[in-house]
Amino acid sequence: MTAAELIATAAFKSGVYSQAFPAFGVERRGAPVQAFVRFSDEKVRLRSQIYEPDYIVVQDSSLIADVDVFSGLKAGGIALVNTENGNFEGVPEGVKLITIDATSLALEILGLPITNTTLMGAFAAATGEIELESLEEALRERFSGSLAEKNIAAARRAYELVKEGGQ
Amino acid sequence: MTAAELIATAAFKSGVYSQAFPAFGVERRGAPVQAFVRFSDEKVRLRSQIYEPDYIVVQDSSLIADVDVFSGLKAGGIALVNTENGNFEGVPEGVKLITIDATSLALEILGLPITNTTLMGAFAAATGEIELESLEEALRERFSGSLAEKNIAAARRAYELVKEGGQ
Amino acid sequence: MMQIMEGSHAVAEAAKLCRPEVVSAYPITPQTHIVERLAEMVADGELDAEYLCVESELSALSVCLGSSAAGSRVYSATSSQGGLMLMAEVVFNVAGMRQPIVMSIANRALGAPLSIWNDQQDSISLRDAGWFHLYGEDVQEMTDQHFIAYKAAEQHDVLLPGFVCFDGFILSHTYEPVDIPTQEEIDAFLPPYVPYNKLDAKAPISMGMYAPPPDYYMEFRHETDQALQRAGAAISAAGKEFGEMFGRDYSGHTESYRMDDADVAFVALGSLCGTVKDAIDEMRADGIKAGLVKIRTFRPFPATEIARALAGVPKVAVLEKNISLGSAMKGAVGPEVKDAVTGTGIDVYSYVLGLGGRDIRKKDIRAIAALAEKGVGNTFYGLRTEVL
Amino acid sequence: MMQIMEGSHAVAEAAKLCRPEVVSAYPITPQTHIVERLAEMVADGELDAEYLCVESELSALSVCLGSSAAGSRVYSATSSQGGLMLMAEVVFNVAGMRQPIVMSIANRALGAPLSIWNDQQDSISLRDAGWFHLYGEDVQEMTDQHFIAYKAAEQHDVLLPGFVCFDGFILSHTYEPVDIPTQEEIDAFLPPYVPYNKLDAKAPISMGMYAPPPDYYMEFRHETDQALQRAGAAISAAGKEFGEMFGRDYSGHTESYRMDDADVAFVALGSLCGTVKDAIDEMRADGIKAGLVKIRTFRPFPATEIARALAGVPKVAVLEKNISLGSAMKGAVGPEVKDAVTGTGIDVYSYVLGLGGRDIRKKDIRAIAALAEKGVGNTFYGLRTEVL
Amino acid sequence: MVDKSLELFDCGHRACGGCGPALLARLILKGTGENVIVVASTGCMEVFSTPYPETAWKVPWIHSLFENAAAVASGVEASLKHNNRTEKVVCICGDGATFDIGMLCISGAFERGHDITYICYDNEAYMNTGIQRSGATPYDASTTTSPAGRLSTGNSLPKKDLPPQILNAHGASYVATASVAYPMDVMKKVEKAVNTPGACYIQVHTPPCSTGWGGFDGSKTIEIAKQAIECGLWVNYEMENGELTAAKKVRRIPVETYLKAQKRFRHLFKPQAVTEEIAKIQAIADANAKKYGIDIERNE
Amino acid sequence: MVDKSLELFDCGHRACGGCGPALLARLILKGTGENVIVVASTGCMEVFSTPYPETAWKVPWIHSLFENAAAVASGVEASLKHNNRTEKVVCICGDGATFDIGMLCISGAFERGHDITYICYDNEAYMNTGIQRSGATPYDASTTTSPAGRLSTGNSLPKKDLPPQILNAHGASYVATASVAYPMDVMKKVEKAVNTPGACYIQVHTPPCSTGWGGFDGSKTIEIAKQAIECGLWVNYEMENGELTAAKKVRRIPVETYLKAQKRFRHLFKPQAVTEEIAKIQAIADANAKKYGIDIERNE
Amino acid sequence: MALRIGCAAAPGRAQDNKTGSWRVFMPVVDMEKCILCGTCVLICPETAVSDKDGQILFDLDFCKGCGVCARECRAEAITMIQEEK
Amino acid sequence: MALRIGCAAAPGRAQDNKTGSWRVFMPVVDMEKCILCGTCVLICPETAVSDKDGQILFDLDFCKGCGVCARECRAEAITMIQEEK
Ligand SMILES: Cc1ncc(C[n+]2csc(CCOP(=O)(O)OP(=O)(O)O)c2C)c(N)n1
Ligand SMILES: Cc1ncc(C[n+]2csc(CCOP(=O)(O)OP(=O)(O)O)c2C)c(N)n1
Ligand code: SF4
Ligand code: SF4
Ligand code: SF4
Ligand code: SF4
Ligand code: SF4
Ligand code: SF4
Ligand SMILES: [Mg+2]
Ligand SMILES: [Mg+2]
Repeated sequence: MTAAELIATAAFKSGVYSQAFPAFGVERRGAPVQAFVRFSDEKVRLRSQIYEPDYIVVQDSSLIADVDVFSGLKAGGIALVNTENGNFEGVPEGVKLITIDATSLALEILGLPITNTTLMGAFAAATGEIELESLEEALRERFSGSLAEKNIAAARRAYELVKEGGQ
Repeated sequence: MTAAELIATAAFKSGVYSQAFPAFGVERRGAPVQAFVRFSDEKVRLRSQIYEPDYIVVQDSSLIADVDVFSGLKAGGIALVNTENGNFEGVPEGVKLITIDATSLALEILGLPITNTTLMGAFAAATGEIELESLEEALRERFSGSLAEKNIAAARRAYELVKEGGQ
Repeated sequence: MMQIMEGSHAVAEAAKLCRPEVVSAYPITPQTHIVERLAEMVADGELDAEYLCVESELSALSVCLGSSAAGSRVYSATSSQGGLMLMAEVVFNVAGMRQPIVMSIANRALGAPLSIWNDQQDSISLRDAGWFHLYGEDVQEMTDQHFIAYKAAEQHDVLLPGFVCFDGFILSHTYEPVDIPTQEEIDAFLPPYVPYNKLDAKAPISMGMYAPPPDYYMEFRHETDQALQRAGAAISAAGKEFGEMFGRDYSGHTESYRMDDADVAFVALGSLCGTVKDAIDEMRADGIKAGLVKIRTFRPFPATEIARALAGVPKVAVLEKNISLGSAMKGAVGPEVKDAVTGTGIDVYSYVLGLGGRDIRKKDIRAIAALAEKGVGNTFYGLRTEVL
Repeated sequence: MMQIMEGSHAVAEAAKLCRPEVVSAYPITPQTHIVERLAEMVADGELDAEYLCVESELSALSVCLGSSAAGSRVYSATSSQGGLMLMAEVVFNVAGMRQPIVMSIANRALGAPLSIWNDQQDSISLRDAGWFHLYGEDVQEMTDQHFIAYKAAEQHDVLLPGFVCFDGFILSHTYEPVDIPTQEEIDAFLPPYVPYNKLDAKAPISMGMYAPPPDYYMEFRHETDQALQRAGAAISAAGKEFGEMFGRDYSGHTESYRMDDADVAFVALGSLCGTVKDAIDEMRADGIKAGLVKIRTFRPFPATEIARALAGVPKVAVLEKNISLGSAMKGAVGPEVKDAVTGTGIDVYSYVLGLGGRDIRKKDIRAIAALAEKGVGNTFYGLRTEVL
Repeated sequence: MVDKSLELFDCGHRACGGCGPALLARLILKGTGENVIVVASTGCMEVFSTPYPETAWKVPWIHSLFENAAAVASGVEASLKHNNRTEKVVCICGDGATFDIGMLCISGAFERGHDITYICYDNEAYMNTGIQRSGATPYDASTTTSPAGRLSTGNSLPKKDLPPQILNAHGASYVATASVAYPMDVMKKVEKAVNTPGACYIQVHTPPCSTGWGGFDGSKTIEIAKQAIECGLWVNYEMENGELTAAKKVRRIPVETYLKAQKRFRHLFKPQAVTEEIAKIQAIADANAKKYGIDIERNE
Repeated sequence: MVDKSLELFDCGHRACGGCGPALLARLILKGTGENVIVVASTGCMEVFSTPYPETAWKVPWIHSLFENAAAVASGVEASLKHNNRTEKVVCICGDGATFDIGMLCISGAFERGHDITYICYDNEAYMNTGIQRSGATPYDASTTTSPAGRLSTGNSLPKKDLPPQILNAHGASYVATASVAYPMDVMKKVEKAVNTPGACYIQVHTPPCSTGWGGFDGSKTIEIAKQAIECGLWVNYEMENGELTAAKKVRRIPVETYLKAQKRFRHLFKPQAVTEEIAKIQAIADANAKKYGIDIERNE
Repeated sequence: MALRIGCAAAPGRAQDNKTGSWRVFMPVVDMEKCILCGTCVLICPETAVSDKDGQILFDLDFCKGCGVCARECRAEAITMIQEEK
Repeated sequence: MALRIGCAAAPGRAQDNKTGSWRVFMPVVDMEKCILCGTCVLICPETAVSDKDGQILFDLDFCKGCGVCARECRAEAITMIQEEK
């Protein structure tokens, strides 16, 4: 389950209409990929890609060197970046940068460097767009047993970290 | 080379435009088949089947019992029938019936019961539409050596028989 | 129940609910998630069907033909050149043999060059073949169309196969909310398949005979065309009944959006319609009176309905995710729309856009409206001139 | 030299005179006599070509693609469902790969039901695929079109494959006079093939790459469409040059017959035109002012030429040996003709006739003129109502 | 045992007089009995037996295309299986449909292991379309697409060794060859195949397509078929799960006798005998004899 | 001998890290040298190496469709032959393209006996489209179209025995198997094949499609490939004109070691070991060992 | 007659096509010689031979006159004769 | 840039795609241990290893960090390390 699907599901659980889709590429494992989410109180009809997002989430900060990940981000938007250290160039003006070391967190709690759930916890906190409960519900639906609990713990920890002031 | 092609070739050799085509069936060997020829001083453009022929040639008279071979034959038209005996029902009024025992003739001259060339000789004589020379030329082009000569002999003999008064 | 899921999975759920006895398909992007999900369902015993994982599309549809002829309801899914074009001969054959097979098409471009991305060239290129064609705008619609397709196809005055088409990736790989009916509901809507003719040793018949010389062929083609016209009515009736049961009405072969006083109308098929609707709202807000006629049933072509919907609109822009190479209008839908409005003085233009996954944005739709106003059309829209 | 021969043999002679290096085809009625004759020529050393007798049509055209990509001029011939439809995927592919292959099509119906007889459903159904389509009226014309096809296809601003279509049996199996040029003449008309791109270890390139995400695909399709438009000009130029050398001019994509003051015009393709011309002469003799616009080049569609030819004619009857099942006009050509005369007030009707070998007579043509006069059209003509 | 007197293939069909495939159709249905569904490919048999509305088949029969009978049969079988129906599924297809264009669907069906019997009627060319070469056409036979000529002695490739190796490799349960020369053997093998679970294959020599082979009249259908066996160019054998279990033994005659009777080999004898080519064909028969051990030893 | 240092497959391609087929592409071109024309089928290798305009191929390369590479290659070869050109023609196709959908064109090309070398890179599933089952997928492997589940232990069919039986039956001159585990052997066999007249076939195990097999990372590409050979589930051998001429001998390890490393077999071990299924797989390895005589005897 | 959907038909009509008209030679049996072995009944491609009450009968509506029965009769009991129609 | 007819291209552009950016771990060689056997050069799927003047060099523009070289080096001369980009 990609992060985008996770956000969409959590949003859906919060009673919001949502749409998630990847930027359909042929990339092989290892190459950078992109996905989009829209949510709205009304049914989402638009099908084009997203050029001016309100939020961006960067799962691998090393990409920032190669790709202009912040491009199009609206003024007042939020960029959530998974990174160990917190300085990047090219963050547009008026954009709020929130960083979190999701990899370490995931390794610590899940034992794997899989950052989807951690980042989604952070996303919930940073944007207020999805509720932590909905995210937990989505995770519980998706994973079973202890795996669900671990993922929820990771998401919750990230949520708290960001709420506490991020970084 | 079917009889129809033979007539068309001979007509072509006589300087007349001609068109020959089979009634395209899926019949296997043994089943009755049908072919058409048109000739004209001008280019033949019409492509429909022939419903009202000027002449008909019946290669196997036993068909006459099963199929209405004379259907559509114009008044004043000629029906040339390969047969041993000469009485048929259903020959429309005003039609000239010419019979010839082409099978025996072919057996005699070619040694095979293949009646195409024989009948064409008869056709030339009966209708005057193609010249014997053109027919011979067509045969010479198609067959080589003694086979050509035999076929020519068969055609010529039939031609003479019909000229002499038929039957 | 409302759920959020990937388009492909919703289609797989729909297929399952229709209780096919035999499923046969061959993987091709972007259809793969559908057949993978069905394989899982069979492996887990959720779906009691024979699942035939075949060696090619040629076999996939041929297997379906055999099972259908033997009396089973069958399901298949494919896409694109490899998929639909490799089975093209079978596609024509199935229609002539009047087997009510339903096949999902995750629409994709045709090569060369190879492109796995979306346009609608694949199903459009088989518009002569005798299948009915339904196009869905969103995951909900394309899901529901499967139920309607089986219901219409299996009517004894129809007995024809149908495509349920939806844009590859854009819908097949999108995750969005969808209401999936329950098995009980679908059982109530779609009764078991009752074959009209079937292979059965107890009542032997010969199927797929040849039409000897010129005696019958033309009449059989005529009869197929008539049945396809009747499919139109059957789709409409099934769509209406569906609406009554589930609250989502599909009785129309087209859907009109803000057409009331439109000065310019778009005609489009599939997922693009959503973007067009949003663009129309924007344009309307800016005082441009635009509207949309969405084609849901493309075969049989709903000419009368389209003519009615477009009546009085001066300019019509047909948005085409296909090209009939070397034709004058370029798009394949344009000439048929034009024919539908013959003699009305309406100007109809085709715009070829979104081929091979080229993204289409609201601003593109607005730009096309402007072109139509100016009388510029029958052209590609959105070329990257820098690479030409 | 004027000779009398079967249409298929004339085509084989034409193919031979074009000096293909590789010939690959698979037998299918009514194309067989062509390939059989070519096999004989190779067996007898009359034609110095690699003759590949393959296991299916899928391979036949794929072999041609490979040889063409390696730099050879190639030839193929096919027909119908089995033939053309089984290779449909390759047909699209070859156009996108821009290989100037010439393939003869002995036009035949598509099944089910199986019919080996003539109509034009096969090539018409692939009208989107990017090949140019030439249709011959008689053995002479279809023979000559092969020379023109190679010449046009191989122009470096074209580089597209082409069909040379002629009615199966009606032309392929008819024996009639035809002027076959000499080898010297054809060598003078058609220079050796100079590939633009080829597989060559001395200058390696990659052919048939895929068009990554949505960056290039649409532009390649556009470029193919442009090249197909240019093919129109190349066909016309080659037809003109041919006329200068051989006295038979084919510069027009259409041919008008007694159109001058016509009240009703027929539009038709292929052998039917001969019958129509005779019918027109009869009608004219009876005071009915009828005329014919024969379409020789169907792709690219010569819309402007058609519009010019039909200008001022009140009623147009498009005679269609095909059906786009479920479409409103029924015939596939009708909507394009209608589009060509947009805004002129000309009434255009399609008549589906002659499917699966149904014979068409002069009286049928006259009857259709009468229907067109009455405004009755977009219908089948000539059904045997007694079997319906 | 099925009722051998059942006539399930009707007269009135349009095959040439003396057609081997027509006779085979009768024999097959005697072997299967009436609880069968036949799947046909496009070809002579399909055409001569089913011009609408005159079908000669008194059992359920379906034809779709030239190349896909094995897949259609797979679908039929899947449907029957799902519904616990008992009909046997039998494909009857020409050699062209089998050796050439049908290979894809056959390979798939045999790999999947459907419970079907696939019978190839082998008249050694595409008869329906006018005697073109197939993968089953024997070496040096002249056909319209492998004509003998100045640079050619006819078909340059040997008859493809389809059944034993290829279909066994795909896991066929039962593979057999038969010939219309031995009608009871045909019936027996068909009966065995339809009663063997899994995908089975029988290839039946129906040579006496006198039209396609030429040089003899339809009355010699069976005679010529026998000669093919007697000279060793055709071997009747059975294989079960890949192992050879039976092969008909013969006292072999030279291949010339067989070849000479047929027009498709005439160029090997006229204007003069092409001895090296005839020797090559003899070598094929010799190799067959060795491979299948069909020679009756002198003291047998 | 060709220059082994030539690099004819460029870097910058988009394969997963540690991709076996990517490595194979390099090795093949080292075996052929630059006087070659490559014909590809649709699949992972085609996609990762040729996104327009960035081709990784420094030799002539052509791709048409998924199913027709053997026919395209036949055409290329015919053209070369006609013009006395010297390039070698090599198909490089996936196992799906080879075992399944390409069977028709392959059968035709091998029957016609073109002078081509057909190399199948066998990663044992359709990787390009997301790991669906092919005819080369081993028994019990879980793929997206043969998933393990409540009623299923994965792929229910054995890996199809394509090369030895089927292609030899078609008259292949040279048939060999190889593995990226032994790069020099691959190069040697490729070189031999392209220099052998007639149609040749090499099937190369490129297992370590870590994406498709799962459970290990890309660094183990070669290690896993070696295990396949060591346990006897993959045998490296050569056949010339239908006769086995060489097979790599091993001291066999149990199949478990190999299976356990891979996610696609995980269901055989979790939640608990499905011993009878593992035993069946062991039996396949044992049968291979016997058939090809690969076991090193104790005293060897 | 309504067309059957999908170009399908039930058996029964094949016999409308009386293939006896194709015949040139006609089989006649000499029951003196006949040993009633049944071969001719089994091998006639037209199902035109039957064995009824110890008599070999030819169905001349369908017999195409191919001569297979005559040639394969080991008792040489069948002769093909030129037929006067 | 004009599109090449038929979606064809000459070699040379593949290297535009710097796959080094995919890398997470980076190979480093210990030339003390290296026996210059050439294995790593032969088996790198990215052609990213070369042997120049007795030195093993990694082309970090293309090395995807897959670790095959490290695992297959029988001298254990190559280590994959976490890279700071
Ligand atoms: C006719 C056709 N059917 C399906 C596809 C989709 N498709 C493309 S590649 C592929 C699988 C390739 O598998 P394989 O040959 O094993 O190569 P791999 O991807 O494993 O390298 C499929 C199913 C296609 N391109 N064409
Ligand atoms: C795809 C396709 N290609 C070609 C044909 C034309 N065709 C029909 S039957 C036939 C030959 C049949 O040969 P075989 O299977 O040996 O049967 P036979 O006619 O000899 O009985 C051919 C080439 C077709 N129907 N479909
Ligand atoms: S051509 Fe041969 S197979 Fe066809 S009907 Fe005649 S004898 Fe039978
Ligand atoms: S999926 Fe497998 S074959 Fe494809 S690039 Fe990745 S490792 Fe290579
Ligand atoms: S084959 Fe001869 S002996 Fe036998 S039943 Fe017939 S006629 Fe009598
Ligand atoms: S002659 Fe032929 S058709 Fe007539 S009965 Fe004898 S075998 Fe039958
Ligand atoms: S594999 Fe190891 S030992 Fe061999 S050259 Fe490379 S680094 Fe040196
Ligand atoms: S880590 Fe992988 S890509 Fe990098 S040099 Fe080693 S083998 Fe090559
Ligand atoms: Mg045959
Ligand atoms: Mg693979």
